[in-house]
Amino acid sequence: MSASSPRSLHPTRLAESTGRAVVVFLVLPLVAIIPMSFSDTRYLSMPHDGLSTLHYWRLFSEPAWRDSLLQSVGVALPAACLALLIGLSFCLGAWQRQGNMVRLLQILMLGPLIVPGIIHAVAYHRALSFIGLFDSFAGTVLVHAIKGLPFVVLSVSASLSSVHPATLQLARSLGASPAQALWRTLLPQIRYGIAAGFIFAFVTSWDEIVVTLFITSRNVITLPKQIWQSLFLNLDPVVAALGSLALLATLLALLATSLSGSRLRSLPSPNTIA
Amino acid sequence: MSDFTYDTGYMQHLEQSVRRETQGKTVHRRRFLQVLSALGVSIGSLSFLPSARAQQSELVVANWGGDALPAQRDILAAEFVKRYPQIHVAFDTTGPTPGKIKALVESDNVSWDVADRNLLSALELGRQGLLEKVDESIVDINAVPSQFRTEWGVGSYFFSFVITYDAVRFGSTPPRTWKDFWDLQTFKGKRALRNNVEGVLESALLADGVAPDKLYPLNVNRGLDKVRQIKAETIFYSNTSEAQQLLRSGEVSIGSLWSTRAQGVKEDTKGRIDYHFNEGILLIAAWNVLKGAKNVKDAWRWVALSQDPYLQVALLKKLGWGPINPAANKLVPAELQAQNPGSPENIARQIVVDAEWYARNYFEVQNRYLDVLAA
Amino acid sequence: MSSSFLTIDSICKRYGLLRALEAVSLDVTQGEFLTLLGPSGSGKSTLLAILAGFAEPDQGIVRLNGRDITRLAPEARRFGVVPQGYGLFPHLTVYENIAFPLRVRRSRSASINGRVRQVMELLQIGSVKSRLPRELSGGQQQRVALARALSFEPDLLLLDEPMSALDALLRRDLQAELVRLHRQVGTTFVYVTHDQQEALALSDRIVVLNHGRIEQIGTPRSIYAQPATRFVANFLGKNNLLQATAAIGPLGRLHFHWNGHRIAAGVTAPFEGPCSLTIRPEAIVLTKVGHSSQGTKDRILGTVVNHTFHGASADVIVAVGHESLTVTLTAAASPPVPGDEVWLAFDAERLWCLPEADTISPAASATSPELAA
Amino acid sequence: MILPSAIALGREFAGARFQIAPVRGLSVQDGLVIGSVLVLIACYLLPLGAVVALSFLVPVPGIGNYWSIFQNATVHAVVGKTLWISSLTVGLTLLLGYITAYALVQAGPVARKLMLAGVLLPLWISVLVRNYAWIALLSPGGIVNSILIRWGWLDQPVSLVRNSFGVVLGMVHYMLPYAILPIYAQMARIDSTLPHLARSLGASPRQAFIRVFLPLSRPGLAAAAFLTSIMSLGFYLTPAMLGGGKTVMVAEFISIQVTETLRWDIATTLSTLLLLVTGALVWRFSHLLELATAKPKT
Repeated sequence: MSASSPRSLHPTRLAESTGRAVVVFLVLPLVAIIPMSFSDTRYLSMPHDGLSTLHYWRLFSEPAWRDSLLQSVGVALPAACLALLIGLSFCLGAWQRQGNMVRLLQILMLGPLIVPGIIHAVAYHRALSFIGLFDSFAGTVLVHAIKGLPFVVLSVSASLSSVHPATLQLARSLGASPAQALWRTLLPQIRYGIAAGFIFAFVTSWDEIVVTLFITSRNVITLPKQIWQSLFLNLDPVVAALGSLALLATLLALLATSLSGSRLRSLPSPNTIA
Repeated sequence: MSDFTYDTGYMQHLEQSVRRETQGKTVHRRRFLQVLSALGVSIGSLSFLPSARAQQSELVVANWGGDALPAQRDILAAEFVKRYPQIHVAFDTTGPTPGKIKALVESDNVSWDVADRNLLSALELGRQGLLEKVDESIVDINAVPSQFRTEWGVGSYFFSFVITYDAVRFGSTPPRTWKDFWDLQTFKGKRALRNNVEGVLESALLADGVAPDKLYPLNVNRGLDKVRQIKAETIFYSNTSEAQQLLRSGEVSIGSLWSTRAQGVKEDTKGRIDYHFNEGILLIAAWNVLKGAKNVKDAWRWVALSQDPYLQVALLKKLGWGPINPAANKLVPAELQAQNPGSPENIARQIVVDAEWYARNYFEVQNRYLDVLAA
Repeated sequence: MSSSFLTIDSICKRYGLLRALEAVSLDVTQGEFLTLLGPSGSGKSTLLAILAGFAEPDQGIVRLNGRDITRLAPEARRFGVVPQGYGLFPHLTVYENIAFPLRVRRSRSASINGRVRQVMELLQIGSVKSRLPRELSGGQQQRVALARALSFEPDLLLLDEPMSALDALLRRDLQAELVRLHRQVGTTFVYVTHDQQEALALSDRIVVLNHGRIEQIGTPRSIYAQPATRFVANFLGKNNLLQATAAIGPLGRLHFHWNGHRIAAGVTAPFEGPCSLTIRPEAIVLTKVGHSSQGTKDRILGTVVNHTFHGASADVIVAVGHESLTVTLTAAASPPVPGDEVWLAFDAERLWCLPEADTISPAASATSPELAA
Repeated sequence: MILPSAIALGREFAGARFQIAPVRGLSVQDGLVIGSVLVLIACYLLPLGAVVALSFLVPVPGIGNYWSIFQNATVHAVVGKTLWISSLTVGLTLLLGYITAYALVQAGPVARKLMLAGVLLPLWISVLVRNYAWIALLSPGGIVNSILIRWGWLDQPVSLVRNSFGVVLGMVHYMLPYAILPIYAQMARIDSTLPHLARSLGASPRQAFIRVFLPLSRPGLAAAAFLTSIMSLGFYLTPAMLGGGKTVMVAEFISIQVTETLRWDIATTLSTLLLLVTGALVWRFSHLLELATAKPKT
């Protein structure tokens, strides 16, 4: 009895199978949408009579879907650039600084990640009406940029923390101008952090729905908003097609990062706190 | 116990303070915009609005999407463009909720002109200064009976909450009354009610045995108690399309739906889902024109157009909108009378909602309704 | 004495294709300080893990007082373990770390307190008892780890490179401390290290491991003086290994032929023929040519090519023909400089030889020192 | 507003001094910080501040809104429901997340990679799509029900969504990765020999777990608890989509006040309180933030 083997402990095995079950639970709804996306009916169902790629085509041919795709890109790109500009400025400025003030500012910069989406929704619903940017691209881009800001700050400051503190001085002592020092020594060292921040900010905007619902009406219909609207009409299989494409893209990205030595490590997701 | 008291003093106070606040803010906003323009920034340049959309000659109609879009486009918009060729009609199907209307009116960017809402909302929002007053030079207010119009809106069609059910499931003994609707023993399956209190209290009180002519003022406590009875077996939907889908998929066996949408599911399912007007809760739809809309004049033209008896009949055919213009009643073909919420015999079977009561009590009652749902 | 305290019998352990241990057999005597010495990857830590019960061997048996404990759970063995990096529980104070084995055994709290105090006193760490491990110096952490492993009076103490993270000075202090501790508590110590100096300084016996096999078992002195294999000869301290031929002279005296020279040995050898002649650098006497020498006749002429000063000693590399030898000098007043011609003389008693082919089986090598003595 | 930072950057590229050396009392670095912080204030703190301010101003100045909120039975019910659902989902999420993180630590390298991919995958798929999938899977006419009925495990379809069960399910699914990742990151940091060591010192497997592994993994657990608590308090989409209208949590209640009943007093007051609770949690547990956002080792 006491000679039980030290490795194969029963509770551990139970935990392992439970853990696997949890992972299956996590993946299950994602996998389930794949067959739904090939449904040959207009309403949500598993394929009955045959498979059809109808809904994939609708995604790119129906004006509502196509336009919302374009709009989402049109909002997410400038929003990510803006987030990068603000976040990078802050990180470069705050680099190597100590003290409570900087710490407080850092937490403030993470605010848009922490504060519940509904509060942003209420705040921007009001603020954008006030300055006349309700239901405008500029307003949406601004709000999405603010929501993406924490991810830029997180990933850029993470990569800055591993840069040698004397990098710029060193470059200067070797004859580089300040601009050269920045371009040739500092920025190349944090380029993965910058890229990751940009990607996360982009995806944040791409995925944003709660605040968008409150600050837009007719002019701005991003992809998530289009999904939201279509979900009320019927469980449109286009959403399943869209989800399947997103799944495919994510899988490819995961594969690519794990093959490329995972330089762009997965930070916590940029999903909105829904 | 019996009455939910009207606190008119509070309402007036609320109105005033809202008005004070909105006006005050307008001043602030104007100053803010002045500062911006002094800095050489124009709001127009910030909004990147596609210029075609911002043109004056566009009329933007906000509706609830779904079946309403093609019908309004093919009947009303087509006719409108015929009469006013220089004007382009655009639709926004995101749903004209009071919050969006308020946000738009308060911003300088009122991108909707006219919204598909109802007479209750015309009173509520109108009193808050969010709507334009009816332009009687364009709209003939006498086209509808006086009880179907207010200062801020004219009734445009009848629709009602009707008992909509799975006809295959219930066969020859479908639910006839709200009593049946509440009877979970005899009529198995889930129910669907709107998560907005309008119409729900009336259904509940009728189910509880209140006589139709004794409904108003509504006994809110009694009605909410009745809702509690079936809460566990009820799905509270926020969007009528959702309710259609619940019935279509069989998730729900009986629902209280807008008659216009009930007709839609009936056609969709080739009669598997059916409805009737018995004890329907009749509401009066009304176009609301947003305060400061870019195109107020055309908005009232749109309203006037929708009073056209021929178009009203066409909309009845297509959407089940009950003609509110008495002149249209004579034009309704006999076979359409059955699905006309405004036909004399259907009106007789239904209860007309008291818009004034809701305009005074809506805030309070809606929150108490949510309270019941959330508890 | 006849039945061993701990017996390791033909242990094999594989990790995939890697053979971590191959047919390792070993007896551990009660109360001794036994060191498992070998380079990294030699299997010494695997052996320790098997002793501790962290791993199971693929084959073979571990016996404690004749009882098979191969598959016994770690907590049932009563062996104290001091792992690499100390393995202190970072969330527990020094006191609680030391009390841990007693608490999990559900001892009475009064007896826990007494015992912990006792052990802390033994290791002189009473002053830091309420600190957390991260607030301690490396040496203190080491002492706490020892105290924890000893607190429940284990039958055996297993130490896995306990000093590898300490600096050289501290290490020497703690070595002395460990020897004192071993004498004081009388527990059997099994000590794993890759540091031959440490092994020589601490152990009663050393087991030299290489590639999962035992190369030699013996006292520090016998292993140092009479390595059984070329590996052992090279691994323990500096050594000169010379290709030579062993021959037994008319009087039964052993001598070697190397590089055209004849070198007399003060030891007997079990064989004749080609061999590896080993001479420790400190067993060579070096005299500058021209100085009055001690008049040794077995002396060889060489040229100094390099000189490295170490403080108490100095290493000199001397070329003899095409080969070179390392010589360790102590306290040389006027050390030779490169280019000097020098005489080399060997201490005949400290010569040793290994068969050329190096095919001696571990079992044979384990017995060879006794033969030599 | 972005101007100061842009100027600073521009000056940088133009060859002006960077860092340390002051430019008329302000270094370029100062300029960058000040510029970006000004943007944050104008575009973020002001709008949020306006919400807070409004709660004290509308309809009449004072703290009347807070007073009436504390006496409002509907708000009580909604807050109660929110707390109940939140604690249930956070509890479930932490339990499952802990076990899963443990399984991840125990798994071999290939299995671990696969499992981690499975954990990360949902993070990148829109929560709308995921809720859609849940409805499709679990509604009475959905896939799970039809399978269960076909196998004869059920006679009548059961409702697995559009009720509190659906909300809890959807929320747990949403939050699990956020719990698993910090716990796993912490567990991976634990010296894997310690539990073994504890056993050699006499601890049973259970004791080794409770006395060594559990306390050592606690920071990860705390970070996960912090993160999921904040999330669950502000959940909006999942209750709205999977709750069948009956699971009205604070966020949805606020949204109804804004979009339907136009009660800005209630909306802003509740928002302020929610902000306060979130802020207090962050203030108290800010040291966990780093852990909560830590990257797992793969």
